[in-house]
Amino acid sequence: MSESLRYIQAVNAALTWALDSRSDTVYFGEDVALPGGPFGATKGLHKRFGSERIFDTPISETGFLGMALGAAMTGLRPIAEIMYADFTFVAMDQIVNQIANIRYSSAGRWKAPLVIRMQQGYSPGACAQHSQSIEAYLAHTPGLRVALPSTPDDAYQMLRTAVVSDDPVVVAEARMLYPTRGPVRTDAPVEPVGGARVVRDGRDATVVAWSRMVPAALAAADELAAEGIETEVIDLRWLNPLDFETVGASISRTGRLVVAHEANLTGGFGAEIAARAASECFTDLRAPVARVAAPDVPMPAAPALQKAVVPEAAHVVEAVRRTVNR
Amino acid sequence: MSESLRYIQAVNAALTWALDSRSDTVYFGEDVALPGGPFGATKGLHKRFGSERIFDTPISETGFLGMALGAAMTGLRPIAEIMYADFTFVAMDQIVNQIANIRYSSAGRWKAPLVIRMQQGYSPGACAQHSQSIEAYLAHTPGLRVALPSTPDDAYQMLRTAVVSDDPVVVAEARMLYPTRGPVRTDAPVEPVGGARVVRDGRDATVVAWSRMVPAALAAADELAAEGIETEVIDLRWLNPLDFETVGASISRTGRLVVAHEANLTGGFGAEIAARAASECFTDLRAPVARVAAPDVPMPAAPALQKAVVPEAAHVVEAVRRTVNR
Amino acid sequence: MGLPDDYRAMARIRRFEERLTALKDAGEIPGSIHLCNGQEAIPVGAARTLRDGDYVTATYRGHGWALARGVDMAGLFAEMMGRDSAVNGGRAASPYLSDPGRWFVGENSIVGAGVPIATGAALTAQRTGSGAVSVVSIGDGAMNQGNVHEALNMAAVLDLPLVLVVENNVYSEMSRIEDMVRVRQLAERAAGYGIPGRVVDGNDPDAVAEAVGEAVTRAREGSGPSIVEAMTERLVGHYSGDAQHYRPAGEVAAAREREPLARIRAAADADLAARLDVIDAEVAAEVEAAIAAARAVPYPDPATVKEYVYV
Amino acid sequence: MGLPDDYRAMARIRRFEERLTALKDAGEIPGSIHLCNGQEAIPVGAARTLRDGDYVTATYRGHGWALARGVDMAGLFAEMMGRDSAVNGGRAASPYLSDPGRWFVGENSIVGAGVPIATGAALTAQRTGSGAVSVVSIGDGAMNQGNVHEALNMAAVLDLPLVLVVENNVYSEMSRIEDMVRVRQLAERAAGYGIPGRVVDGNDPDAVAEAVGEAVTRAREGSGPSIVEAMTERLVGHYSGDAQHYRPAGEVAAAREREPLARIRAAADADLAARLDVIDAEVAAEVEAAIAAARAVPYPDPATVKEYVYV
Ligand SMILES: Cc1ncc(C[n+]2csc(CCOP(=O)(O)OP(=O)(O)O)c2C)c(N)n1
Ligand SMILES: Cc1ncc(C[n+]2csc(CCOP(=O)(O)OP(=O)(O)O)c2C)c(N)n1
Ligand SMILES: [Mg+2]
Ligand SMILES: [Mg+2]
Repeated sequence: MSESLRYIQAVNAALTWALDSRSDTVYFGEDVALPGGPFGATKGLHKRFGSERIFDTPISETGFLGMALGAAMTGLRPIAEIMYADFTFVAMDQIVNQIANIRYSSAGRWKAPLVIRMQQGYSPGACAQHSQSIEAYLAHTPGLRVALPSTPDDAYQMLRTAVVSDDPVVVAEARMLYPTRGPVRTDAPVEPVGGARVVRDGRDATVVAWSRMVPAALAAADELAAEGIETEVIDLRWLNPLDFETVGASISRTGRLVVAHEANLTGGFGAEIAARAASECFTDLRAPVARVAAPDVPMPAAPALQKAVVPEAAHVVEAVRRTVNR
Repeated sequence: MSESLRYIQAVNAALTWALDSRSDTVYFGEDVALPGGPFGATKGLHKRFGSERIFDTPISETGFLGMALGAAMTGLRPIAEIMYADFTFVAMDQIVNQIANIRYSSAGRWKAPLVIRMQQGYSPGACAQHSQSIEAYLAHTPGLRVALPSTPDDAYQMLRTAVVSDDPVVVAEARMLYPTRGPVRTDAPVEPVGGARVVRDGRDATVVAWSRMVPAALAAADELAAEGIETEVIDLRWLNPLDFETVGASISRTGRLVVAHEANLTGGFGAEIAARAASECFTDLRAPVARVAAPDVPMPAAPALQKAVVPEAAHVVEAVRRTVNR
Repeated sequence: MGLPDDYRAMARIRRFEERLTALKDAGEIPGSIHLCNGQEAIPVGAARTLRDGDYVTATYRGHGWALARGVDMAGLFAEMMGRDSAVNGGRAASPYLSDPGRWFVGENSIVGAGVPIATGAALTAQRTGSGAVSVVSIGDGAMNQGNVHEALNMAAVLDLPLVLVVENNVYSEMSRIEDMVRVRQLAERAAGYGIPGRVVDGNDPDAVAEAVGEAVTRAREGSGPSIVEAMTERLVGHYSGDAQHYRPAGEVAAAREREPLARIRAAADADLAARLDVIDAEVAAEVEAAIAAARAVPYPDPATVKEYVYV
Repeated sequence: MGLPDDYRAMARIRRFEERLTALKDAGEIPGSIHLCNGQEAIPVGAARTLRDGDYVTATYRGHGWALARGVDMAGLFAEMMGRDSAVNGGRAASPYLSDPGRWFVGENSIVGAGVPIATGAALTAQRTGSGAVSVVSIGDGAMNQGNVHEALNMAAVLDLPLVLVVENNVYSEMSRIEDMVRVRQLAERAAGYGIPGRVVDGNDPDAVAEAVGEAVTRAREGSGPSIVEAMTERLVGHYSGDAQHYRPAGEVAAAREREPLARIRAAADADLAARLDVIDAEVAAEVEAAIAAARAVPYPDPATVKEYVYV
């Protein structure tokens, strides 16, 4: 069965599924219960599941991520919501030093089956403190799984996968994609963690993208096709576990790699993809690896300035052209 | 004039210089005043400069890094000490969302001339929460300068540069190098921010390293020289500003790149160096780029296990050999 | 300062934000805005006790503080319009404004994060002996962030000249204070830091000025920080576009009877009412002129986008 | 439980740590160790009030809590020796131990970070109706970390079965409490969260058991969290190797008169003293046997180093 849902509705459906099918799940965060979440992700859940299962917390991200960890260690399966990815930084210790460590440091005697839901990315007029794409900070931290769904269906499937996973998973959604609509396979079996997806075939160049840059890359591929360049587009989906096999296989066909993300360039996760390619696909590469990313500036609020830094389809087009013409 | 000092003594000398020559500097952190710092970095400073200039804070890293920012914005030049780099994560918001942003988001109307001093890396028997190398988290954040001195002289020069800089600088020292001794040019003029350094010439391969991996790379180069492989070793010194020119020039001579750091591999700053090489030095590269780094595991405490993850000279030797034999 | 001055100061903020809302609805303001409608007596009362050189730090709900401290109104409009304003060149917009020229350390979009920063401004005042104080405003919900706790304790132990004004509007976004804390008043936390805490009517600029004034005097004398909790109500949503379905029926209507401007109006005799009418008209004219001036400011040049990251 | 049992429980911890220090000096313990010498009455008194299934969370100074809650002594020695112990396989060592088999949520090497985690264990107890409580111990200095503040307020508002034990040894590493806070007692902060707070003699296991017991009962009944501040003194340095030059002359010597074991010894008549001698001998034998068992545990296999990162 497939329903046509908006991205944010798919999130809501996955959370409904989680609370409905697993009695050990609890959901908490700011304004998530009665108010239904600032973007409506938890609309109706409090009414349906009650305060035992979904409740509001004080504005205490360190407190409630730590609470998620302790609850996960002792038998619950918490889903904690960070309203904007930017706020992760007030609670980074609980993610990096606590949640990511406990299984390893206890030699597997504890586990931390919890989900941290957040959304990220710029939006017009939003300031630097509400605009970041923080996946690189997360993906550098061993012990975490990191999911970045780019479609309504993945918003549904990957969140369910996260809920079922016995490892801690951060699901970083794309706020700008919340209104996008698409088919969602609401009765599909829960998928295992991981797996990149080739979302468009092409022989001339490989574009690896995630989150908001996936639709941008697809739009770019359309434009490039019109001028005879066939672009293979890979939705990386999970930064951890990293499915570099799918990327490498594509590069072995195309010989050319462009990586696209919204986060700023230096130290972005695009560097990791490029580095692996430079190591594992060296003999296949026929042109320099290109990266499409925001330049290394905090996000300005004025749209006139944002336009000058936010990566879009046009930047992908330009990068692929440059790469193919080498 | 050059004095023979241990790394930690060079830090002490630089701080003495700062408090002595600049009346706007203040120094604070945990156990830094009367106790002289857990590693002796601030020994004697309280006696000499008094509580007006150097004082202890409560165990409140978010509080005192924010205090450093507010003080820097309003006219002081604070140096704040984070005892172990791992503790940065409890205060990450003040670094990423506050300190790094303020100059840009105010269109240059404020500046934040402050220094965050910390030390990092594993040591035998230390647990995962006292062992991290966190430079990749910092270097991905636009607005920060990031310094990683590898010698007593650089511990002195780079810290002085940081103090004089009008931008916020994180100086991440290498705890394991604190006992190493070397000549320190105590009367050298203060250097500008930035600049990698070729610390050994070689025509066969370029090794880019920083912090504790610089002496490891030099030891590796000695070993490799004995088998006829001439390794060029670059001490990157500053991750921001990033002097890729020096790296690129070396690759154009050697055609081969190995990057070495102690931090774990995935998303480490080595990826950024490799990615730049794959983009800017593509035609010069004659072999796959190799990275030497810890595998993606939290640091175990037992030395028997640490030995299996901590990168050392032998790993650099092996990587260079592999790269040269392609 | 007397009543007409307070009225004018509050009316400027109210009018500014009403017009801002209209501009937002008309598409002239790209980003999110958070209004202090109903809370104007707090920045206005507090500002009365401050001098040039005293620092103020606020939250995203900080337009009132910016205006009360003399930040240029046209510049604020231009900044929020995404123009190349003299305030922050379009880089900050509504929730992250600042102005060193008016010692406005600025707003902050991270809940509570301004308090440690304000502590730093207080450190500068203390170490340079400038005699300045550092006033920082946060919401009731922010009292549960670790950063506020750390900064308050540190300011206390260092005797820093800091005044924390808690604007208690009983909501954190869409959640009621009863779901956030188990204390009746947040000022009760002051005792845990060994500093004074007071609760005042935040809709009365005189009451605010008296309490903040006391704290400011204390701070200036080197006796350390204080907490002033100012009780107030939001007349509007948390942000532009907030439908406020979570607020009980009648709550906002009742608040409209108690809000600071309505109160003055209700108590005014004919004579005063006439003077207030004049002020309203003057304020309206000032605000329209500011909007016109703001509209004349160009949009920032995209070529400058990478400027100001580093010195 | 009576006095001899308490004595034995405390003597076990003391002896464990004394031998640990010797092993450290002899090079058998690779990492840093933080001893609770002098503070043993706190875990021992508290543990008396707990049942199987109750959670305990501690700090790096948590050997006493681990032992008082029944974590295997030989396993602890082996873990700290960097061996493949059944406790944490050599991955945690002294400052980050844990044992799910004994509901020991574990130590933490980040100051204060255990309190939010303990809150989560309390959430599990509450939501599953298990009747368990979650006890968490921190130091006096940790009370100034934001994480503790956030967790306490959250536990209060959610009525979680949490008991925070503050082991106030008047030092944060090498800094005195007077330089850290402006309050006389940290338990005064409880009022700011709307929860009870008490101060007790932390060198008296009965006093600790009484106060913690009251808090535990309250928590079990669903009445929410409490703070118990236990006053104590460190007999040794912050960590192995700390020369303690920052402590005034005579302080440690005076503390040695007041410490829990010395106190019992001082008050003992000849009969009791003889029984205590027997206990000491038994404890010594137990500890030596544990060391011998620990030494028989192999070092972890480097080939397993990448195991346990993910399920
Ligand atoms: C660290 C952090 N967490 C969450 C948010 C989202 N947020 C913005 S305002 C707000 C409510 C703040 O409430 P309060 O402190 O009472 O201030 P008010 O908005 O009522 O003025 C929240 C949760 C944020 N900006 N920063
Ligand atoms: C976030 C953080 N900051 C600093 C440290 C370093 N540190 C370890 S123990 C300690 C002192 C803690 O004092 P207290 O809470 O009183 O506990 P005690 O050691 O006295 O038991 C400090 C500052 C740390 N581990 N974590
Ligand atoms: Mg509020
Ligand atoms: Mg202590």
